[in-house]
Amino acid sequence: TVKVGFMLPYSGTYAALGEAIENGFKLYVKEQGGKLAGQDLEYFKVDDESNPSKGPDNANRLIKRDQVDILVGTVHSGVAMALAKAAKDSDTTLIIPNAGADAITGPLCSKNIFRSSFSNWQPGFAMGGVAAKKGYKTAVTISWNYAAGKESTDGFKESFEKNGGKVIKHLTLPFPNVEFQPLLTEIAALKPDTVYTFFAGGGAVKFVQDYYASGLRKTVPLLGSGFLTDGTLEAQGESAQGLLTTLHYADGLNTKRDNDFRAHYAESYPKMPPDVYAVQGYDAAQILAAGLNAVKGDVSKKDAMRAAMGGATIDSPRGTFKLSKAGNPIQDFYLREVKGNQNVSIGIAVKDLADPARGCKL
Amino acid sequence: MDPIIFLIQCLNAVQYGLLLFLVASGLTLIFGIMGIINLAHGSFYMIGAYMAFALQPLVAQYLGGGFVVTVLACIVLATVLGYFLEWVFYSFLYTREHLQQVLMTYGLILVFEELRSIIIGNDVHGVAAPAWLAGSIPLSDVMTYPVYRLFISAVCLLVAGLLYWVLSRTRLGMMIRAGASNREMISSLGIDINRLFRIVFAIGVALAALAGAIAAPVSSVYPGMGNAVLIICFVVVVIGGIGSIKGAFLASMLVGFVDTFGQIFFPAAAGVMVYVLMAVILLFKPEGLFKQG
Amino acid sequence: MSALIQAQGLHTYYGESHILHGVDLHINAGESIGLLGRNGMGKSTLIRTVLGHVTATRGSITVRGKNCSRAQPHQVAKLGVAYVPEGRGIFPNLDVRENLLVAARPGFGGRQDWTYERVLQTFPRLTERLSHGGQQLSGGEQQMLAIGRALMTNPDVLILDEATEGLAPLIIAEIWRIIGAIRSTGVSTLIVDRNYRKVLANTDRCVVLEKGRVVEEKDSATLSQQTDLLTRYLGV
Amino acid sequence: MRFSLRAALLLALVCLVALIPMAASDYYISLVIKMMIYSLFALSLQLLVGGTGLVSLGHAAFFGIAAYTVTLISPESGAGNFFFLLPAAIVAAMIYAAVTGALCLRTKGIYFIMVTLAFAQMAYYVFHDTKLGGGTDGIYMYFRPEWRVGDTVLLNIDTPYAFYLFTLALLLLTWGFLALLMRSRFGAALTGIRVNEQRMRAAGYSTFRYKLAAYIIAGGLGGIAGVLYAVKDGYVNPELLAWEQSGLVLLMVILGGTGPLWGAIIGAIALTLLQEAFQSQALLGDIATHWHLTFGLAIIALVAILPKGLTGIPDQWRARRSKPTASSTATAGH
Amino acid sequence: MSQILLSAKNITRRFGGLTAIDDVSIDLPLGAVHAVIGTNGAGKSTLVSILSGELAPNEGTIFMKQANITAWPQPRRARAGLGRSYQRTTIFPSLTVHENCRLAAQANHQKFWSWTASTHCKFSNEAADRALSLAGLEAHSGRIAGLLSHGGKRQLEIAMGLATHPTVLLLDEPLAGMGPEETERMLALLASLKSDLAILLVEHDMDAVFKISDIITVMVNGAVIAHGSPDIIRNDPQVQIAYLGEDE
Ligand SMILES: Nc1ncnc2c1ncn2[C@@H]1O[C@H](COP(=O)(O)OP(=O)(O)OP(=O)(O)O)[C@@H](O)[C@H]1O
Ligand SMILES: Nc1ncnc2c1ncn2[C@@H]1O[C@H](COP(=O)(O)OP(=O)(O)OP(=O)(O)O)[C@@H](O)[C@H]1O
Ligand SMILES: [Mg+2]
Ligand SMILES: [Mg+2]
Repeated sequence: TVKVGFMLPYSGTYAALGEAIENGFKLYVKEQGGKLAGQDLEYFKVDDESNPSKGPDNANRLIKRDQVDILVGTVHSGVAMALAKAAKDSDTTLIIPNAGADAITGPLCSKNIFRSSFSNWQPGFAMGGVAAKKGYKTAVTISWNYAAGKESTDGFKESFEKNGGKVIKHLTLPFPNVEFQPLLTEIAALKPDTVYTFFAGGGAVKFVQDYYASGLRKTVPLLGSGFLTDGTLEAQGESAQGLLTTLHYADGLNTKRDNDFRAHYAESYPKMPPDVYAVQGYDAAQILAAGLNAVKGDVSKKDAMRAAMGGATIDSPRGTFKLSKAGNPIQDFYLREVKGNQNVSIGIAVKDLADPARGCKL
Repeated sequence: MDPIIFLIQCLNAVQYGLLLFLVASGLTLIFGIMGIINLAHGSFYMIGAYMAFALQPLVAQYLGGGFVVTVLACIVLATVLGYFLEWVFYSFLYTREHLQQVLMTYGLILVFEELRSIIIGNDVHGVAAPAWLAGSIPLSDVMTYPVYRLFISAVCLLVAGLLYWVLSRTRLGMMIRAGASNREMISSLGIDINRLFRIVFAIGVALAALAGAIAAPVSSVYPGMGNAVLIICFVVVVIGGIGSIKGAFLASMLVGFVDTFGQIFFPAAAGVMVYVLMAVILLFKPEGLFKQG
Repeated sequence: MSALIQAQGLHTYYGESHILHGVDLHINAGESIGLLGRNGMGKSTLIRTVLGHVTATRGSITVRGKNCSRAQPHQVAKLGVAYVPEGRGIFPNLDVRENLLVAARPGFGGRQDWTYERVLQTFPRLTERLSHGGQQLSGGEQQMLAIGRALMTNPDVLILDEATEGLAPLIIAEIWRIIGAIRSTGVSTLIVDRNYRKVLANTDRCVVLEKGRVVEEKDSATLSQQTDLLTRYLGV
Repeated sequence: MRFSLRAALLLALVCLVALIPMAASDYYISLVIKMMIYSLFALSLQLLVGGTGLVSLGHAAFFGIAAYTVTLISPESGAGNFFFLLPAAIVAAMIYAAVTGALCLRTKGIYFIMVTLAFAQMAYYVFHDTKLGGGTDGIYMYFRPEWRVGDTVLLNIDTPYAFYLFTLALLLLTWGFLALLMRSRFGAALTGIRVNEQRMRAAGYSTFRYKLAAYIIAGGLGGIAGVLYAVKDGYVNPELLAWEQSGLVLLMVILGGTGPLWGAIIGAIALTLLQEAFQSQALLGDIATHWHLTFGLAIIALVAILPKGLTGIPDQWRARRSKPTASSTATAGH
Repeated sequence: MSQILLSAKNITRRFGGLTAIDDVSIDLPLGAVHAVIGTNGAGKSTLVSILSGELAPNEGTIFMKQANITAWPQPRRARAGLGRSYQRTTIFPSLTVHENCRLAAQANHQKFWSWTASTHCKFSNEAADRALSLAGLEAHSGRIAGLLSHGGKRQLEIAMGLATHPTVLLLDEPLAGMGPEETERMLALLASLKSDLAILLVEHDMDAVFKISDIITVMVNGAVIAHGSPDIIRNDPQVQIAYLGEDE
C-alpha cells in the first residue's frame, strides 16, 4: 500500500477548498478501481488551518508521525512554503494541488515537488494580454498586500505593458481587511480604462459586490484572476454577472473528458458542484498515478517515480498538460465570463502558458 | 485630491466608523462596563450575520416577513442566547481572576466556529439587502453610493444614542455601572446583581448580533468573519476609554478616518495605522480618551 | 414583640479558619443593638453572615419570619435591611448623585421617609460634591455618602459597621444625632463602633463578642456600669 | 531535607525527559522539542504575568523578531555560528523590548494589554507587508547553526537527539535563572509590584525601572524560544508575530496557573498535548476533523473545574479534604 | 527650636475647579508630633500625598533638611527617609504579614544584582520583626495580610510605615478602625518613637490628638485656620465652631 498524506485546510476560510481537493483526488482513485498501479492507498489527513506558523509541525505530523510516501497539500501559499521546506528536508514527494506561490516552482524548485494547479503569475499574465487586446490603455491593479496578490498583479502588469498598456497604480489593502470603499473611491478618482484584481473567498465576494454597488462597472470594467468568481458566485449573485476572468479551468468546456469528470463527480459528491479545486485534486492523483505506474507501485524507487511524474502528460478535465522542469503545469488559460452561476469559457486566453520559473536551478 | 473625491472619502470614513461603533457597542457593555474580557464577542457578531443568512428563508416562509422581521428575530434569539450563555458559562467567573475569562471565552470561540462549520458549512454566502434599500445615489460622475450603507449609518447612530441615554441617564444604567465596580455593595442595596448582569450581557450579545445581521448584506457571511472584527472592537473600546460610550463613539470615528485616509496616503503602512493610533493615544492618555470615574 | 432578625447558632468559616462559633443574635422591631468586641473578634463577620454575604455552615437566620439561612444578600436587603459596610463600599465610577439615586427604593412597607433631598439636607457637605466621582471624595465624605445611600433604601433595620470611622468630631456628633433620630422613627439599628461609650449610650441592648462567641448580652444601661466587663472584653 | 528530596525528584524527572528520545520516534522527539520551546516561551511570559502582574498580549513579537533575526543573519550557504547568532537574536529582541517597554509601561492593566498588542501588531505588519523577511511567504534557514570557535565545531545540533538535549538544556537554564531571579530581592520587588504598586512606591522602590527590567529580560528569554523555533524547522513567517501567537502563549500561562513558574511549563505541555490529542485521527477517528469543537469544550471544562489553573489542583484537593468551607457568595468586583 | 526635617512652603493643589489645598505651609521638626486636623475634605490626605510625592503641588516648594525635593518622585523621597501610611488600607493582601514588612524594609537595601534569596536578607528581616513587634502584630506575623480583620490591617499599615526606617513619618488617620486597646498601644508607640523622628499625624480622634501632639494645625476647606499648641487650639473658638463642636 501507498501512504498518502493530505495536508489541507479543513477548518477556517479555505475549508471548502480543502474538501473539494480531497474529493477530486479520491474520485480519480475511485475511477481506477480504488488502486493506483495495483497498490491501494492509505490516507492520512491533517488540518493545516491555513496557518503558516503551524505549517512545519503539521507537515511533520504526516512526514514523521504517519511516515507517508506522498504529500498532497495545500491551499495557502505560506503554509505551502513550510510544507515544501519539510518535504525537501525529508526528501518526501510533494504534490501541491492549489497554492500558487511563484517561489515554489521558482527559486525553491526541487525535483521532489510538483504542482497540479498554477503559479500566481500565470492567470495574471494571461489576463494582461486579453486586456491589451481589448484596447485598454490604462489599468489599475488591486489586491491584498500579500505575496499571492502581488505575484498575480505583477503577472498582469508584465503582459499588459508588454502589449502596450500601462498600469498606472497598484492599490493594496492589508490582509484580510475587506473595507474596500476608500480604494474604490480612489479608482473613481483615477478613472483607468480597466481594473485587474486578485481576491479569493470572502474578500472576493465582498469586493465584487462593492465594486458593483459603487457603480464603477458601468465605466470601468473589472477583470480578475479566476479565483475572483470561483466557488463564490452563489454569494455574489447579480453583482458578478458578466465579469471576465482567466483561469486554467472553466465551466462548459464541453469536452468528453470534462463532461465525464463532472458526471462522476456529481454522482459521488452531489452536494458540491465540481470546480477548479476538485480538478486540481483530481490531477494531483493523476500525477501520482503516472509516477506509481512507472515504478510498478514501488514508492521506494523515488528518482524513477519522480522522473515519471515530471515527464507525464496529464489528461486533465481542463485539457491535457505537461509539467515544466520546475514542476509547474504548462497549460491553456481560458477566458471566462460569468453567466448565472457558471464561469463559462469564451475562448482560450493563452495557449500552453508556462511559468517563467525565474530563479529555478533545475 | 479633488474636493468631491475628498468629500466622498470623508463619507466613507464616517460610514466605516459608524459600522465599527455598532460592532463594538456590545463590547462596551460586556467588556467596557461589566469588565468581562470577552474574546467571543467576534463570534456573537458572526452568529448574528449567519442568523440573518439562515433565518431569512425561514422567516419569509413562516412569518411572511422580510429583512426587518429577520433582524428582529436575530435580536430576540441572540438575547436569549446571551442570557443563557451568561448563566452557564460566565456567571461563575466573576469571583475568579480576570484572565480565566480569556481562557473560557477562547474556548467558546473555537466551539462557535466549529458549530458554524458543522451546521451551515464553510462556503461564503451573500445576504440580499431588502429591496426598498437596494437603490443607490450618484456621488461623482462615475461613482454611486448604495442607500443601504446610509441605512446602516442611521441604525448605528440610533443605537449609539439609545445606549448613551440608557447608561448615563437611566437608573438601570447606574445600577449596571455600580454593579460593575462593586457587586457585593450593589446586592446589599437589594438589587439582584446576578439577574442584572445576565440581562446586560444578553443586551451586549444582542447588539453584536444586530451588528452582524445589519452588516451581512454588505459584508456577506464567511468563515472566520468574527475573528476579523474582534481585535478592532477591543481597540475601539480601549481607545475610547473603557466603559465610556462617548469615548467608544469618538474612537470608532477616529479609527474610521485613520483607516480610510491611511489607505490612500500611506498604503504601505495601512495595516499598522490603527495600532499606531492606539499606541499614540494611550501613551498620551494612558486611560483612553474618556477616562471613567 | 416579634423579632425582625433572628439568628441562631451561627457557625461561619473563611476557608479553613473557623470564625463564628455558634452565635445567636436577634433584633426586634424598633430596637437598637450594639455589637462590641476587640478587633478581629468577628463583628463584621457576624454582620456579613446575617446579610448573606457569607453563608454560615451551620445555624439559622430568619428575617421577618422568613428563613434566610441561604438567602442572597439582595433578598435580605429587600426585607428592609440596609448596610453601611466597613470601608464604605462607595461606587467609585458613579458620582455622588448617582451613588445616592442608584439606591433609592421605597421601604418594605412602601415607606418613603427618606428622599434624595432629605439625605442631602442631612449631609450638606455632599451637596457641594454632587458631580464628583466617588473615588475623588475625601474619606469622610465617602463615609457620609455610604450612610446616606443606606438611608435611601428606607430600611427598617440599619446596620452600621464602623460608621463614624474617619469622621470629624462635628460630623460624628451629627451622625450620632442622626442615628438617634433614625431610632426615634422606629427603625432598628445594629451598631458597631470603636467608641463604646457612644454605642452604649445609643443602644438599648449590647452584644459582646469574643473570639467568635457571644460572651455578654445585656441592656446597655447595665453594661455601661460594669466597667470590669468592659475592661475584660474591650480592654479599657 | 524535604528540599533535597524535591531536588532529587526533579533531577530524576530531568534525566527521564533526557532519555525519552531513546524510546520515542522522530516525530515524538520533535513533539517534545516543540513542547519545550513553548514551555520556554511561556516561562518568559510568566515572569511578566505571574511575576510582575503585567499581562502582555504582544509577547509573540519577541519570539518572532528573534526568529527572524537569526534566520536573516545566518549565512545562505553553510552553517552559521551560534556563538554569534544566539546573542545577536536575543539582543535584537531585548532592544525591541526596551524601546516598546519604555512606552507600554506608562499604561496599566487592560490598557497595557492593548498597547503591547499594538506594538506587536506593528512588528507583525513590518514583516507581513514589507519584503524585509520575504513577506507573507516567509523565509528559509537552509542550514542549522552550530557552536563554533574559529573552525573547530564544539557542538553540532543537527541530529534530532542533539537538538533535543540542546533545547532541554536551554529550557532548564532559563527555568533555573528565573527561579533564582524570583527568589532574589529583585524578584521579591516584582512580586510586591504585582500585588500593590502604590505601596511599593511609597516604600521607596522606583517601580518603573523594575518593570522595565523585567520586561526586557522576558523579551530576551522569549527571544531564545524564537531562535529555537526558527532553528527547529528552518522556516519563519510573519504569523509567528501574529496576535494569535501571543494569545496562545498567554493561554498556556493561564491554563497552567498565573503564579508559580512551573505553571507556565505545565500549561504549555498541557495545551500542546490537548491540541495533539484532539487532532489525532488515530485516537478519535472522524471526530478529529472537528477537533476545534472538542478542544474548545475541553478548555471550557478545564476552566470550570480549575479555578486556579493546573497548578492550583493540589490546593483544591487539600481544600476538598478539609473542613466544610463557607463560600463567600459574592465578592467585590475589581 | 530643634532641627526642621521636612518643610513645605505655600503649597497649593487644585482638582479641576476645586482647590483642595490653598497656600498651606508646614514644618516638621525632629522629635515632635505635628498633628493636622480638620473637617472632612479639608485636604489633609491630599497634603500628605503631596508631601510624600504621590501628588504634585500646583504651587509651592518642599524641603527635606536643606534639599529641595519638590521635583523628586515618591520613591526617591521614600529612600531619603520619608515614610507614610494610608487612610484607605494599602497593603499586600496576598502576602503574609511578615513578608509585607520585609518587602517594605528591603526598599532601603535594594541590591539589583544580589542573587541571594530575599528571605535571607538579614537586614530586612530584622527591620520587619522590629516593626511588627512595635505595632503589636508579632502574633499574626505568619498570617495572610488580606485575611486580617479591619483593625489588624490598620495596624499592619503602620508597621509597614515603620519598617522603612523613616526619619519623617506621615500618618494618615492611623487610629481609624482600631479598638480602644490598640489605640492606646499606638499612642504609646508614637510617644516612644517621636524622639528620633518627625511625625505628621492626621487624625480625627481628638482625645488622642490632644494627648500626644506637640503642635496642631487645623485645616478647613484647604486653608489653615489655626496653628499652635494643643491648649491654644482646644480653646480657639473658630476651631470649635468649624471642627470640634461643643464637646460634652
Ligand atoms: N476574608 C477573610 N478570610 C479569612 N479570614 C478572615 C477574612 N475576613 C476576616 N477574617 C478573619 O476573621 C476574624 C474576624 O474578622 P472580623 O472582620 O469579623 O473582625 P471584626 O470584629 O470586624 O474586627 P474589626 O473591629 O477590626 O473590624 C479575624 O480574625 C479576621 O482575621
Ligand atoms: N483625585 C481627586 N480628584 C478630585 N478631587 C479630589 C481628589 N482627591 C481629593 N479630592 C477632593 O479634595 C478635597 C480634599 O480631599 P482629602 O482626601 O485631602 O480630604 P481629607 O482632609 O483627607 O478629608 P478626610 O478627613 O475625610 O479624609 C476633598 O473635597 C476631595 O473631594
Ligand atoms: Mg469589622
Ligand atoms: Mg483623608
